[in-house]
Amino acid sequence: MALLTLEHVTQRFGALAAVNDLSFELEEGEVFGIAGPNGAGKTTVFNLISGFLHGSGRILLDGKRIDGLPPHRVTHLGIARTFQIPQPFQSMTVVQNLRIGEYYGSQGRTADGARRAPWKDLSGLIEFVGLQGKEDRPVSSLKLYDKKLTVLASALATRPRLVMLDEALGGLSAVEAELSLALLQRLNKEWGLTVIMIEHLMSALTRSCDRLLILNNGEALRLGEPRAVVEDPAVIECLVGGKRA
Amino acid sequence: MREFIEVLITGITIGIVYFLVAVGFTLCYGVGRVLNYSYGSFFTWGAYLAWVLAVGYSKLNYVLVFVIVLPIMFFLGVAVDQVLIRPLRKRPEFDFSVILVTLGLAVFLDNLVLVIFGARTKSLPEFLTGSVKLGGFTISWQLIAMFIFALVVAVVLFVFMARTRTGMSMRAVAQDPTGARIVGIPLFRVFAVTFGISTLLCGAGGILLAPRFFMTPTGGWTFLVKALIIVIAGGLGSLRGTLYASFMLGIIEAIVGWKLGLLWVMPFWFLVLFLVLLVKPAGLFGATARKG
Amino acid sequence: MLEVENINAFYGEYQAIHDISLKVAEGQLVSIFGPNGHGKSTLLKTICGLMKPASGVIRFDGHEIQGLPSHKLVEMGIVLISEERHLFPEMTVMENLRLGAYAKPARKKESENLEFVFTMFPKLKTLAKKRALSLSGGEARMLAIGRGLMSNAKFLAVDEPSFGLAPILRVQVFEQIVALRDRGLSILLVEQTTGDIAEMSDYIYLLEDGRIAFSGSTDQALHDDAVRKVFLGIT
Amino acid sequence: MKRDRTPVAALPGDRPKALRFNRQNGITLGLVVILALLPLALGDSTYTMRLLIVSMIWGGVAVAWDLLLGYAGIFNLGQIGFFALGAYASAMLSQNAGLNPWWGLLAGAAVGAVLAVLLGLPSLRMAGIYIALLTLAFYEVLGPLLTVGQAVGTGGKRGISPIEPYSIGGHTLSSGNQVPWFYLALGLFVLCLVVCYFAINSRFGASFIALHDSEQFAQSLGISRYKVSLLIVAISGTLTGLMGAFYAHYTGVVSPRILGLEVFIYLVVMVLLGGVGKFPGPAIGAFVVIFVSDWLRAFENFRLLIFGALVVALVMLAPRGLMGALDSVQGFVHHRRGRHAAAEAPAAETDGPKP
Repeated sequence: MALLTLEHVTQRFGALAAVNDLSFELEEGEVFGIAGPNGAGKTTVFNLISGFLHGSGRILLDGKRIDGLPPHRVTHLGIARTFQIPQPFQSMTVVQNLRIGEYYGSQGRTADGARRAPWKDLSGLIEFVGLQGKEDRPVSSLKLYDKKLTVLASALATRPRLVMLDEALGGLSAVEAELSLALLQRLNKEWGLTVIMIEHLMSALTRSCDRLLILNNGEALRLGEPRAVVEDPAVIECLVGGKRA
Repeated sequence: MREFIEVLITGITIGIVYFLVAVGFTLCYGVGRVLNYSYGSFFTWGAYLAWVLAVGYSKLNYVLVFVIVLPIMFFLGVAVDQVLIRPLRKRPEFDFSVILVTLGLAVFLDNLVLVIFGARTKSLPEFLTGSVKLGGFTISWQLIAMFIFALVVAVVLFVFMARTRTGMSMRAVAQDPTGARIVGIPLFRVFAVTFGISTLLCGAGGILLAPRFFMTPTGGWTFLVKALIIVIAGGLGSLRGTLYASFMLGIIEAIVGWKLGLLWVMPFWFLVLFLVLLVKPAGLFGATARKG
Repeated sequence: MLEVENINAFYGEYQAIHDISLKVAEGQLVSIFGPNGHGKSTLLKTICGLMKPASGVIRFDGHEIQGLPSHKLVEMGIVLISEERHLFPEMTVMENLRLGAYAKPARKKESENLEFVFTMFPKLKTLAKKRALSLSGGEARMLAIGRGLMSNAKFLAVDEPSFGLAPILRVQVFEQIVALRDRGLSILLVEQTTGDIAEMSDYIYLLEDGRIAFSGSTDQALHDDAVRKVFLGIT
Repeated sequence: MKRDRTPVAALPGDRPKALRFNRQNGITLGLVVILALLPLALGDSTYTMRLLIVSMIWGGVAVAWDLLLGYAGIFNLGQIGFFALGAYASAMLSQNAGLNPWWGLLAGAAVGAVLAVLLGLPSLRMAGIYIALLTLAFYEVLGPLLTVGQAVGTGGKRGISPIEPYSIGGHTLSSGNQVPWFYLALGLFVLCLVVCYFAINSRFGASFIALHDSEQFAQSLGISRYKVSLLIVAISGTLTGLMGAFYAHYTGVVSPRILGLEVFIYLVVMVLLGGVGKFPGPAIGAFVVIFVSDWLRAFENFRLLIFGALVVALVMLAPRGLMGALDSVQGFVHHRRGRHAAAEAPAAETDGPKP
């Protein structure tokens, strides 16, 4: 059975359909990329899955419906996410941010009813993302990259099975972006986490995704193996324009 | 029955004056995102300024009173916006700071009145005395004058908002502040003018209602709360909602005051507000009450 | 006419544009291309005074204009046509256009400019009494451009004019933009994708992640590998 | 007032830190110890004792209110309504139903809690600005309601008076001897401080501070916004109602005048002066306000004029209050002392324009 299933999901804002009749399935252990032009509805898809928006259609996790649940319930079921612009808790230190995720995120049960064990020790997680030495720094004193890491680590502290990354590389230097990508690979390979990522840096997507979904005007334009997808004339037309490249 | 219709007429007249008061409040929020809690004090100030001119220190004609007081109210509003509100716009907690600062200002202004004029109630004489019999109903001239004046101000306001460049720029800022900047509307100037107009309307309401209620230094609070209830019931920022809610609550006030006494008016208003919000959480014409 | 030198701009601490310099000469149509989220809109907003640059210089007709409030810039003739349109939804088409002529220099020429807008977009004339929120995507785009033209602009910054439009309308809008250039306006245009407008431009910049990845004349730009790299992530 | 709150002392995992000595609990402890010893120094200065008792009552309310304003970011302007109804509930139970006043404390707390939740249920789903409107309307309507409520025993405009004082072991407390009153008030004041301190410095506190800091992020980490807000409102309402009940029996009179503007503006100044979101600043603010106001008694009408101006001045010029000023002083000292360690200091942030 697929881990996550979207069936005919639609979200309207007034007359505009930000997401229109979108369906796809996500297998456990996949890295799934989403790209598309401005306003294609990428972040809306994230908001629908994570419970910040409630549109029409069905969203299932392990075959059980999760659409209609409030955000914190979705988190308790094992879906974590990050945000395009990271806004960690400014009045707390790094480790305190993580503890919020650890405590409030893992008190629920997974979709199959099993209790998920809380983190015994967060230092492993801190080391994993590379924030060691900064645990007790107030978040407000961090650079953007470290803030992104803090948000990511807090999301991971909820013990998710599926993590959704919204523009994880945006605004980072080339080196930082490389580090983030490597981190993402390890999440997938070593931790066995399923990953959905929205990204505008196409090179990152073609390199790290198993499958790539191109959204356009809220609809799925093409879904498949990344290389094949970006060579597709319709996708080129959509992303590059004209009949070029 | 006859009595009832007379009460109804009173209700409609109060309603239109309340509209003047409430519309200024809602305008201030709609355009400048300012919840002005010193609004009641401007109401008081309007009434006291009129008293100074018409009773206390000279015996001016009412027309002259309006001509003198309204511009003063306008500039008072502009000054408050420039000195107190504008510097706060840079702050992340703008809403919160504005509420506190206007609350403080309200207490200051009220007590300034108290210090100058004392705590004893004052009253403005009616503009006109006597009454007229129309088809069997007795209506006082005062009520008719109030109605006509308020109606004129309301119509002028609507025309101003619809036709003039300033009115249009106010609507533009309310509908899309970024759009307004794109076409070159200076936001801060529009905020200031809006605040001035809002204060002017409030002051006008104060003068109109002063003969009906006694004036006290803290009497404005009742009207602030009335404006609040009207505005919440009508939908914050909506002119049309404000209009309907004003008439509805004005009529309720007249009926409740007639049957049960004025003391019961506020409890009933709150009950109505509660019922409205139960059905429509954003008020009659509001769209943005809920958290997005 | 417009010179941008080494500007940097941030959203909070998120650096949206890095050290960008560009030039638009009088009567030129200059286009900037790049995928979404790469700082194009931020660049235009910074030029038009909706955002303040953290550092750098913007010169218009020789005057330094960075940090001036937007209404001053509109009076100088710098006008933004936003991708989000920012129309006044509750107002009629006519009222929207009239507000376009809010700036003092534009008021004198209001009727003249209105005439011009209506010859350019005859459709708007028939829609004059409709409220802006009831317009279709293409109509709203026309209105946004029309409103910009009412400001008596010397320099237009156009943000993704083709966004959300059907292909046929897209071509139409591009043709109108070229027509404006031919009438002597200077235009800085931003698009996500290179399309027909690329060939019509006088000069092209490619933006990647807030930095200029490539710049050159139209012929050079369109035959460069940079396009493939920036847009598709492959070489 | 998001930007600079005293950093959280403790969170899940480092729980003992809440009990470790820090500035927050240091100042609180110091305040309480000084207060506890004061009666020894003051002897039978009844007048000063009275002022101190009133300060403690309002100090408790101010801290509870700040829990909403400063920490949870809920613009509740009806706090005094909880206080007044707590007072009325206790007074009515003892005067009309003949209940022992001690039960009134419980009743007052319960009324405060229920009222807060009732007001919170509809308004917490709305945007902050609507909460400010609705709660102010509630507060303003309460006066007329209590006045017309004569039929159910509110005593109308005159209110309820006299109200039976507490008695301990058959000995009734009198206004002649303030010392028992003082320690009773101190007990309740400490209760408020302790509850608020642990509300702020606990797992639960972390959750509403997280919501205030970054709502979406907090929700995405598994915090239920609605549940947490309702709980914090209930806690604040309980403490306020409790203080109201005590107030009724201490002063022996309760009337709609408690809902007057004067009391409201005093409370605002207490919180602002002490520092919004700067526990225990508002409690200290209460002492300053009560004593300054007493000192200004001679000025009569000018008193409120001054306090109104003070609110304006504080918001405009010193929005962080006394505790904020203390932060700055401490920051300055740290800066002087630790200049050599500047390399450790976080890099200056670029303060770019907001979108």
